[in-house]
Amino acid sequence: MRKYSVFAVAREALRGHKGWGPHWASPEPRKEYDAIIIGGGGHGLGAAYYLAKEHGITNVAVLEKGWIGGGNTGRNTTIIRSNYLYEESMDIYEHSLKLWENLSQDLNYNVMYSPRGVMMLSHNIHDQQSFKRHINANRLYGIDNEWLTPEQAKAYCPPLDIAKTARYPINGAALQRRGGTARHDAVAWGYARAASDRGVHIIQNCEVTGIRRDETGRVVGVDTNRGYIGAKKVGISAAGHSSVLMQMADVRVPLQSQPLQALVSEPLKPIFPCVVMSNSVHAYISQSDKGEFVIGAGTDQYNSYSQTGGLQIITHTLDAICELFPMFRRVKMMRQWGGIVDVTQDRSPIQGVTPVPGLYLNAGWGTGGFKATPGSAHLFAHLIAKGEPHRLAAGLTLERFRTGRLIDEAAAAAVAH
Amino acid sequence: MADQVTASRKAALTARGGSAEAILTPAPAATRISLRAGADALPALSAALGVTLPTRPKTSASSGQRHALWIGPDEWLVFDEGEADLMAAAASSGTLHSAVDISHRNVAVIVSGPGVDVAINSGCPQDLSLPIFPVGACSRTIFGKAEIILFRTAEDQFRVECWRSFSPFVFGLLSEGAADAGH
Amino acid sequence: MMGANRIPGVGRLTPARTARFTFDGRTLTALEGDTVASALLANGIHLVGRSFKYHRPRGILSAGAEEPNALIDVSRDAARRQPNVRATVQEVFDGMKVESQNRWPSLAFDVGGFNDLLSPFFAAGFYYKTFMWPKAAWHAIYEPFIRRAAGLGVAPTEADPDHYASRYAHCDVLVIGAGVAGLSAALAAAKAGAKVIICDEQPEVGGALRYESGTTIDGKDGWDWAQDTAKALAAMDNVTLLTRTTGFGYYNHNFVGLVERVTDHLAALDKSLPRERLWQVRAKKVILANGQIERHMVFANNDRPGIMLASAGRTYLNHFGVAVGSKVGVYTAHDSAYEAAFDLKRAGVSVPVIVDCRENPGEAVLSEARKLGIEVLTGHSVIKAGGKLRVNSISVARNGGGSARKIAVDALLVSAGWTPSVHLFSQSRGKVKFDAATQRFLPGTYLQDCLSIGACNGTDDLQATIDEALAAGELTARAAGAEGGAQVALSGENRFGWTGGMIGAAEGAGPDTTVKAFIDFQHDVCAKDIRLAVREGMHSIEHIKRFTTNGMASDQGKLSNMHGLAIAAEALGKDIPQVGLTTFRQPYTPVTFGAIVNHSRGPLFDPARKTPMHAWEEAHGAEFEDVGNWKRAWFYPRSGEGMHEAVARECKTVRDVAGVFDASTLGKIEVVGPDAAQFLNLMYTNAWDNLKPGRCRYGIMLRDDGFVYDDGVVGRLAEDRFHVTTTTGGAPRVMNHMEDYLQTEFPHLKVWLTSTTEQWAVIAVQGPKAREIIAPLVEGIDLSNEAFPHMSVAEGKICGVPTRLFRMSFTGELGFEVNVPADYGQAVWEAIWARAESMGACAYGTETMHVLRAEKGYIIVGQDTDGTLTPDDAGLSWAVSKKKPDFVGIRGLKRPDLVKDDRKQLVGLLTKDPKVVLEEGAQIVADPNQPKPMTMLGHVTSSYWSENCGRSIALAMVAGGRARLGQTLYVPMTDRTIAVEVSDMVFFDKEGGRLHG
Amino acid sequence: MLLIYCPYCEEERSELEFRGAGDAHIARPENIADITDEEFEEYFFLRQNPKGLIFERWRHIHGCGRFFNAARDTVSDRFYTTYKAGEPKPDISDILQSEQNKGAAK
Ligand SMILES: Cc1cc2nc3c(=O)[nH]c(=O)nc-3n(C[C@H](O)[C@H](O)[C@H](O)COP(=O)(O)OP(=O)(O)OC[C@H]3O[C@@H](n4cnc5c(N)ncnc54)[C@H](O)[C@@H]3O)c2cc1C
Ligand SMILES: NC(=O)c1ccc[n+]([C@@H]2O[C@H](COP(=O)([O-])OP(=O)(O)OC[C@H]3O[C@@H](n4cnc5c(N)ncnc54)[C@H](O)[C@@H]3O)[C@@H](O)[C@H]2O)c1
Ligand SMILES: Cc1cc2nc3c(=O)[nH]c(=O)nc-3n(C[C@H](O)[C@H](O)[C@H](O)COP(=O)(O)O)c2cc1C
Ligand SMILES: [Zn+2]
Repeated sequence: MRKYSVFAVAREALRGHKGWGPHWASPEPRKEYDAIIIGGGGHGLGAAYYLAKEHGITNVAVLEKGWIGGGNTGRNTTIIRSNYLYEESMDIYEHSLKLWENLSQDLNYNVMYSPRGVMMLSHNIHDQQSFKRHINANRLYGIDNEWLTPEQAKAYCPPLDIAKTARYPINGAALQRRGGTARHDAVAWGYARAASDRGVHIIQNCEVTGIRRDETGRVVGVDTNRGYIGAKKVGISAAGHSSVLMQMADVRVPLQSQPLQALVSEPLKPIFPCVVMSNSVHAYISQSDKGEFVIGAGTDQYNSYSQTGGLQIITHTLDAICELFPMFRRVKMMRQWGGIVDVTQDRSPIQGVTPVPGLYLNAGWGTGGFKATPGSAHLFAHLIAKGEPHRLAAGLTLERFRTGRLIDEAAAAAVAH
Repeated sequence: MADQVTASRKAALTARGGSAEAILTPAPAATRISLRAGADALPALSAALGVTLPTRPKTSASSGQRHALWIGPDEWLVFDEGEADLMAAAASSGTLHSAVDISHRNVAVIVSGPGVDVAINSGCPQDLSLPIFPVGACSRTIFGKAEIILFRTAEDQFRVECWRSFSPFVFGLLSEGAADAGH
Repeated sequence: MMGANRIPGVGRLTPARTARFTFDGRTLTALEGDTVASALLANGIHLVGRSFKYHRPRGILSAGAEEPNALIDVSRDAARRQPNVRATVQEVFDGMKVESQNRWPSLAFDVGGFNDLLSPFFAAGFYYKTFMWPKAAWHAIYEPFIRRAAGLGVAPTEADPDHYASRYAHCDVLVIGAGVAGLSAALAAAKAGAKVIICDEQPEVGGALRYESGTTIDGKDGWDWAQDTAKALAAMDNVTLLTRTTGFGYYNHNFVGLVERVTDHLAALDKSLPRERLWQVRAKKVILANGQIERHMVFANNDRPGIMLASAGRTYLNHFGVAVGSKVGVYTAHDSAYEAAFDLKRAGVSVPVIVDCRENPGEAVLSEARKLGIEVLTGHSVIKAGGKLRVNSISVARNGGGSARKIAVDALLVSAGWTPSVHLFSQSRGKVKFDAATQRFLPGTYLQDCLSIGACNGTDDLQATIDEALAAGELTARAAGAEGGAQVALSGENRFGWTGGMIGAAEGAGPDTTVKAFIDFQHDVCAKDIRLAVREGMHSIEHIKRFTTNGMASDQGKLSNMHGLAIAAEALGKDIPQVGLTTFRQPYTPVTFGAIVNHSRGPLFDPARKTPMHAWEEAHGAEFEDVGNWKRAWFYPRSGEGMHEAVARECKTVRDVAGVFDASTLGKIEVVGPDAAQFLNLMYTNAWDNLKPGRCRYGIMLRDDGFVYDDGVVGRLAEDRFHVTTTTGGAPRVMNHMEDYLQTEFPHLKVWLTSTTEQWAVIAVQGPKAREIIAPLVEGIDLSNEAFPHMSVAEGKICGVPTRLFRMSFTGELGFEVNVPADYGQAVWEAIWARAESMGACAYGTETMHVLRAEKGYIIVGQDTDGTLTPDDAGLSWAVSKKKPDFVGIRGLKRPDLVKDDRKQLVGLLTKDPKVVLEEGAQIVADPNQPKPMTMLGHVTSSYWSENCGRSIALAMVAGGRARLGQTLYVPMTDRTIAVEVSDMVFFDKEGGRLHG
Repeated sequence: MLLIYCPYCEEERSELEFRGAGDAHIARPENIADITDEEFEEYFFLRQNPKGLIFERWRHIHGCGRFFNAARDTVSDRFYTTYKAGEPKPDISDILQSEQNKGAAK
C-alpha cells in the first residue's frame, strides 16, 4: 500500500496525481473464506481490518450489497462521544473513543476526528438531574464530562441563546470535551484501504440473499447475487438490514428498522464551534469542516426501509434549532436524507453469538453507532476470532431480552445520539 | 357553614382578535359532556338529551342550543350553549353509557369570516373546502402542536374547541393564520 | 443610467421604472423586474464572486435557479441579511444592499486566490492523505485552517425579525412549473372542473418562453399567450396560481412542499406580510412540468466570468434587454445556442463566431446563421478561454488537433444541451430510465400518483408538449373526480426544432490533460478530479460524488451531475446507465429554515400550559419550572429570599401550620362503566374491586415488562366511576397505554376512559390546619376524621361550586385536594388563600412539595425511578397484589434478572455531616479509594436540605440497598468524598400519625 | 408524510393525526402469568421487522381515537389496506392483484 503523507501528496501534485492507485482492491470473490462479514459499513469494514491486524485472520471478505459506507456510515451526523451512563455502554464507547484518538495514524488515513466538544443542553431540573448522574458516573469511570453553567455554555458556543425568556430556557449543560465529530466517509474508506492492504477482500454490489447451514445447524456460507460463497464463520453487521439477514438464518431478533433523518444547510463561514445536542427540544447540530450545518432529526414513527421520511420530522427539528438559535432562521436547508436505523427496545446494541453456530451478530446501534465504529469493530473482530465476546462487550448479548438485564440508556436519559 | 360568596368563573380566553378575513371570538361558557356509548344505547340517549346522536363519521346534529358532534364510533362531544345539566340528562336515559363533564376542560373559539379555512389551515392538515367539510361537519384533528375539535357552523364560521391550557397557543396560532388569511 | 449594456427597445422591462441598489458599496441602477444578475450585467459587471476552494473569479452562469456561481449576500438592514442568494433569481428592489462573498480584501484582488496556484496540492480528497503528523497539529493547526477556509456566505448574526406563514392545502391537481406545459395542463384540468394549484418559482409564468423568441401559441407570441393564460387561470375560482413559489419537496403519498417568497422582492417592506409562506399540499394528482436545465461545456478555464449558458444570454437579452457583451462568442453542442446568436445579432450585438463541436448541426440553424452572416465553425472546439476577471478570448481548434485560433470575445455563450429536470420525479421515488438516443435520463417507473410532461419528460416538440400537457390535465382531472365540461385545444409552433447535445468533457479537457475544466463550479470540481477519483478506486458514482464533492454544493449539481457521470463512465469504461445517477433529494433549491418552521417561535414553538391559578401565582412572585409542557410554580420567594430560604420557610410552614399548593397539572382520567374496577385490576398492580365508593388508593402501573410506568391515587366515586390521577408528565402516555389495552387486549370490558386533567383545578391544602382552613368553605361534606378519614373522596360544594374533595396527602400531613371545575380555580384558590394567609399558612411550590414528600419517603416516578425499577426495587412490593391472576406486568416481573437480590433498590441516605447536601445524580461507591474505573453501587435520586429534620436527606438507588441499612458508603465528588449512611426512606414522622390528624 | 385511511372515520387523513403503535396481530397471551421466559421474550421483544409487507397498528389519536390495523409495504410505504381492530388479517394477494391492475391502467 502506498503510504499517504504530505510528501507523497507534494510529489503527486507535480505529476498531475497520476500515480495514486485505488484505495482498496476489487477482487472477484473466492470460493470460501475463513470469515465473511456481511455489511460494508464502518463496523463491518473495521471488524475485517481488526481480524487481519490483531488476529491474523486475513482470509476474510466483506460483502456489501451496494457501495461501502453507503449505509448509515455515510448518512449520519457524525457525533462522537462516550459519556453514556451504564458500565456496559461506557466500556464500549470509551474503548471506541480511545481508538478514535489514534485512528488516523493507525489507518494512515485522515478520518478528521475532531474533538471539538459535545455539549448537551439541560433545560429543566429533570435534565439537570439526569446529566449530573451521567457526569458523576463518567468521572468515577475515568471518562471526561463536566457541568457548565448557562454562561459557560454560551462562552463555549457563542451562537447559543441563553435568555431566560426562551420557551425552554437553558439551565446548564454537560460538556464532553473529547467528544466531537469525524469525517464519516473517510472512516469507511480508511478501514477499507487498511483492510484491503492486509489481504481482506472488499466485495461491493454483492447482496447476501441467503445464509446456508449444514445438518448440524452450523453456518457454512452465504448465497449472494454473485453466487454462493463458503465461509467458516459469518458476522452480520448490516445495521437496518440486520434483522432481514437474521431471518435468513431463521432467527428473530428484537430489532425494528426505522428511517432516521438528517439535513444540511448551505455552506457558511465557520460560526458554530462545537456539537450541541438538546434532548428536551429534540435537536442536534454541528458545523462541518466544509461549512454546512449538519442537523440531526428524529425517526419516523413507522418501520420502513425507504431511506426517506416525512417533512414533519425535519420541521420538528428545525423548530427546535430556530428556537435555540434564532439567528439561524434565515439559514437555508440544502439537502435532507434518511438512513434506516435498527432500534432495540432498550436502545443499546447487540453484539454476540446467535443461536446459530458460527453466526455472529453486531447490530442494534440504532441512532448512535457511528461513534462506536472503531470500538465495536475491534470487539466484533474479537468475537468472531475467538467465538466468545470480549470482556468489554460481554453485556451486549441477545440473551438480555430474555433475562431482563436490559441496558436502558433511553430510560435513564433519553439521549439517543 | 360560614356565610361566603360563591366563587365566580374566570375564563381562559377573553380578548377577541383575528383579522377582517377571520375574526376570532372566544365562545361563551357552555356545558359539555364527553359521551361514550354503544349503538344500542343511542335511541334512549338521544331522547334524553333532546338531540339525535349522529352515527356517521364527521357529522353533527343540533337542536337549538344543543349540539352533538360525532368524534369516534362510540364517542360524542355534546354541548349546550346555555347552562343545561347534560350529565343529568344523560343519566336519565337509563342506558349503559359514560358521560363525563368536560365543560371546563374545553375552551372554544369562534372563527368567522371569508378566510376561516385559510386561517385554520395555517396549522390544520385537513381539507376544509365546503364539499369535503360542509356546514355541520365536525372532526377532532390537530392544529400546530395542539389537538382541536373543528365544528363548521356556517360556510364562513367554525367553532374550534381545545383543552383549556392549550387555548392561548391555539388562539395565538389562529391569530397568525387569520392575519395571513388576508393576503 | 439604467446600465450601459441595456439595449433600447429590447426586452420586457419598463425603462422608466428604476431601482437603485449597491454592489460592494457601489451604487447601481436597475429596472423594476431586474434580477440582481441582469442588473449587474446591464452595468457591465460579470465578476460577482469567488469560488469555494480555489477562490477563482466567478461570474454569472445562468438566468435561473440552477445558478452555482453568482451567490451574493443581500440585505435590507442589519438583521435582514441573507447569505448565498442566487443573483439570478433575486429580484432587485430599491435600497437593497448586495455584497459579494468569499473574498478578501476585495472581489478583484482576493488573497485567497493564492489557493488557485496551490491547486495542484488541493486535488480531490487530498486532506485524507495528509495533516496527520504531528498528531496534535490536526486539531490545533490544520483543522482550524481548513475550517476558516470553508463555507461561502457569512451566517446571519442577529435574530430574524421577519415572520413566515404556513398553509395546508388540498387540490385535485397540483401542477409544478408554469411553462407551456404546466400552463396548458392547468388550463385543461381547470376547464374540466378540477381544483388546481399551479406554481412556478419565477416571478412570472412562461418558463422557456422568457427567452424563446419566435414561438407562437394559439396565434399569439408565446410569452403573451403565457401571461394571458395566467390571467385566465387566476380568474377561475377553482385555480390557485402561485408565482415566486418553488415546489421544493415531493414526499410520501402526494404530499408536496412549496415555498412562496412573498416580500423579498419588495422595496417597501410590508411588515404585515410574511417573508415566505410554506404551502403543504396534498394533491390527488401531481403534474410535473418543471422543464429542463441547460448544461455548460466542459473545457479549460470554462469558469471565467463572461462565460454563460446560451439560454441565459438569451434571457438577459430577450427578457431584460441586456446584452451580456459586445463581442459574444458561442460554443455549443446543441442547436438551441444558435438561436441565442441569432437574437443577439439581430439586436445589433457582434457575434464573431459560433463554435460547434459537432460536425453536422441542424440544417435550419446553419442556414439561418449563414443568412445572418455569423461565422460557424463546425467540428471545432474551444480548447481554452483567455482572460482572468473576465473572458477576453477563446482559443478554437479543429477537433482532433491542429493549431488553435484565438478569437477575441468579451462574453461566451455555451450549451452542451439540456437535462430534463427529473428532480421532483425522483424525489417521489420514481425510477428514471436512460434514453440512449438522446443521452438523457427520463421518468421511467412511477411510484406515486404523478405524471411528467413537457421538457422534464423529454418531450421536445412544442405541439407535442402542448398535446401531452392538455391530455395530462384532462386525464388527471377526470381521475381525481372532476366532471366539468370544456375541453381545450391549442396549437403552437417554434421557429426551430432543436437537436444535438453532449455530456462530459469537451475537446482539450480529455483524460490526457490536466487543465481546469470545471463541471461543478461552486465546489471547484474539474473533469480531472472525477478521473482522479476513479483512479483512486472510487468506482461507484456515489463514491465519486463524495470523494470529489461533485454535486454537493448549494445547486446540488443541477449543471454538473450529468457531466460528472459521463466523465466517470468514460474513465470506468462503462455505459452511463450502468454507472447511474446519485440520489435526488429534497429540497429542489435551498429552503429557509424560517419558512419550514413558519409560525413556530417563542410561545408558538411549543404550547406553554398554564393552570387556572397561574396568574395568581405570577402576581405572588412565584418562580416557575418547566415540567413537560407545563409551567409549574416552583417556589414563592419573599423579598430578600433566595430559593433555599424560601423553600426552607415553606417546608416549615406547611408542617407547622399549613400550605396551599397548585396540583392542577396532575393527570386525571375518569374511568366509567360497569367493568371499571376490573379494568383497573388489569392496569394497576393493586386490587380494586374491594375499594369502596368514597375511598381512594395509591396505585402502581407497570408496563408488561414489569417496570414501573406511572403511579397515582385513584378514587372510587361510585361503583362504576373512578377518578384516576397520574403524574404530570405521564398523563398523555398513561392515557394512551390504557386505551391501547382497553381497545386491543380487553375490548370485552364495558368501560370508557375520558381525560379530565383540565376539567379540574386542584388545590392541595396540607398541614395541621388544613381542615380548619377549608372547612367553612365546604358544603355537604363532613370533614371529620371519622366521616372522612385519610384516603377518602366525596363530592360536594366549596365556595358554592361543585367539588370533588379528596382527603389525601403527598406531604405526610393532614391534607385535602380540592378539585373544582377549572374556571372556578382561581376564585376558590383565593378564598382558600384568604383563610390560609390569615392563619399563617403559606403558598408553596413544587420544590417544597418535593422536599416534604422526600421527608416521608414518597417516591416520584421519573425522578426516583427511571424505567428500570420494579415495584420491589422501589420498596413498593406491598402494592403488588399476590392474588390477582393477571395484571399488566405480572409476567415481566418474574424474569430472572428482575428477581435477583443484588438489584438496585431505593433506600434513604444520611450524610455523616448533616449539613452536607448531596448532589442529585451523585454516584455511590463502597470503596472511595479504588482506582478508576470504579465500581458504582448506585446514585442519589433525590436530595434536599430538610428544614424540618434539621439536616440533609436523600433517596438513592443502591445495589442490594435494603440489605445495607446502617452501612457506610461514599459519594466521591471532585473536591471531596462524602460519607453517607444507608437508612430507610422515611425521615420524618416515621409512625405516620400526622396523616390522620 | 403519510396519508392514512381511517376505517372508522372512513376518510384519508394526514399522518399528523395518527400515532404508530407497532406490529399488529400480536395477542397478549391469555395465560400470560404462566408462560416461559422464552415465550415472554417472543411476545414482548421479538418481531418480524419485515422488508416488504407489514401488518401494523395505528391509533387515530387526534381523530376518532381508535386503534386499527394496516397492511403496508415497508419499502414503498404504500398502504394496501387498513381495517378495524379485531378484524382478521386480510388476504393481501387479492389487493396486490387489483393494485397491479390499477397500476397498469394508469
Ligand atoms: C441520520 C442519521 C444520523 C445519525 N447520527 C449519528 C451520530 O451523530 N452519531 C452516532 O454515533 N451515530 C449516528 N447514527 C447511527 C450510525 O450511523 C450507525 O449506527 C452506524 O453508522 C452503523 O454503522 P454500521 O457499519 O453498523 O452500518 P452501515 O453503515 O449501515 O452498514 C451496513 C451495511 O450493510 C449493508 N447490507 C445490508 N444488507 C445487506 C445484504 N443483504 N448483503 C450485503 N450487504 C448488506 C448495507 O448496504 C450497509 O452498507 C446516525 C444514523 C443516521 C441514519
Ligand atoms: N425549439 C425546440 O426544439 C424546443 C425543444 C425543447 C423545448 N423547447 C421549449 O421548452 C419549453 C418546454 O416547456 P415546459 O413547460 O416543459 O418547460 P419550461 O422550462 O418552459 O417550464 C418549466 C417551468 O418550471 C419552473 N420550475 C422548474 N422547477 C420548478 C420547481 N421546483 N418549482 C416551481 N417551478 C419550477 C420553471 O421556472 C419554468 O417556468 C417550451 O417553451 C418549448 O418551446 C423548445
Ligand atoms: C455529515 C454529512 C455532511 C453532508 N454534507 C453534505 C453537503 O455538504 N452537501 C450535500 O449535497 N450533501 C451532504 N451530505 C448528504 C449526502 O449528500 C447524502 O445525502 C447522504 O450521504 C445520504 O445519501 P443519499 O442522499 O445518496 O441517500 C452530507 C451527509 C453527511 C452525513
Ligand atoms: Zn379515525
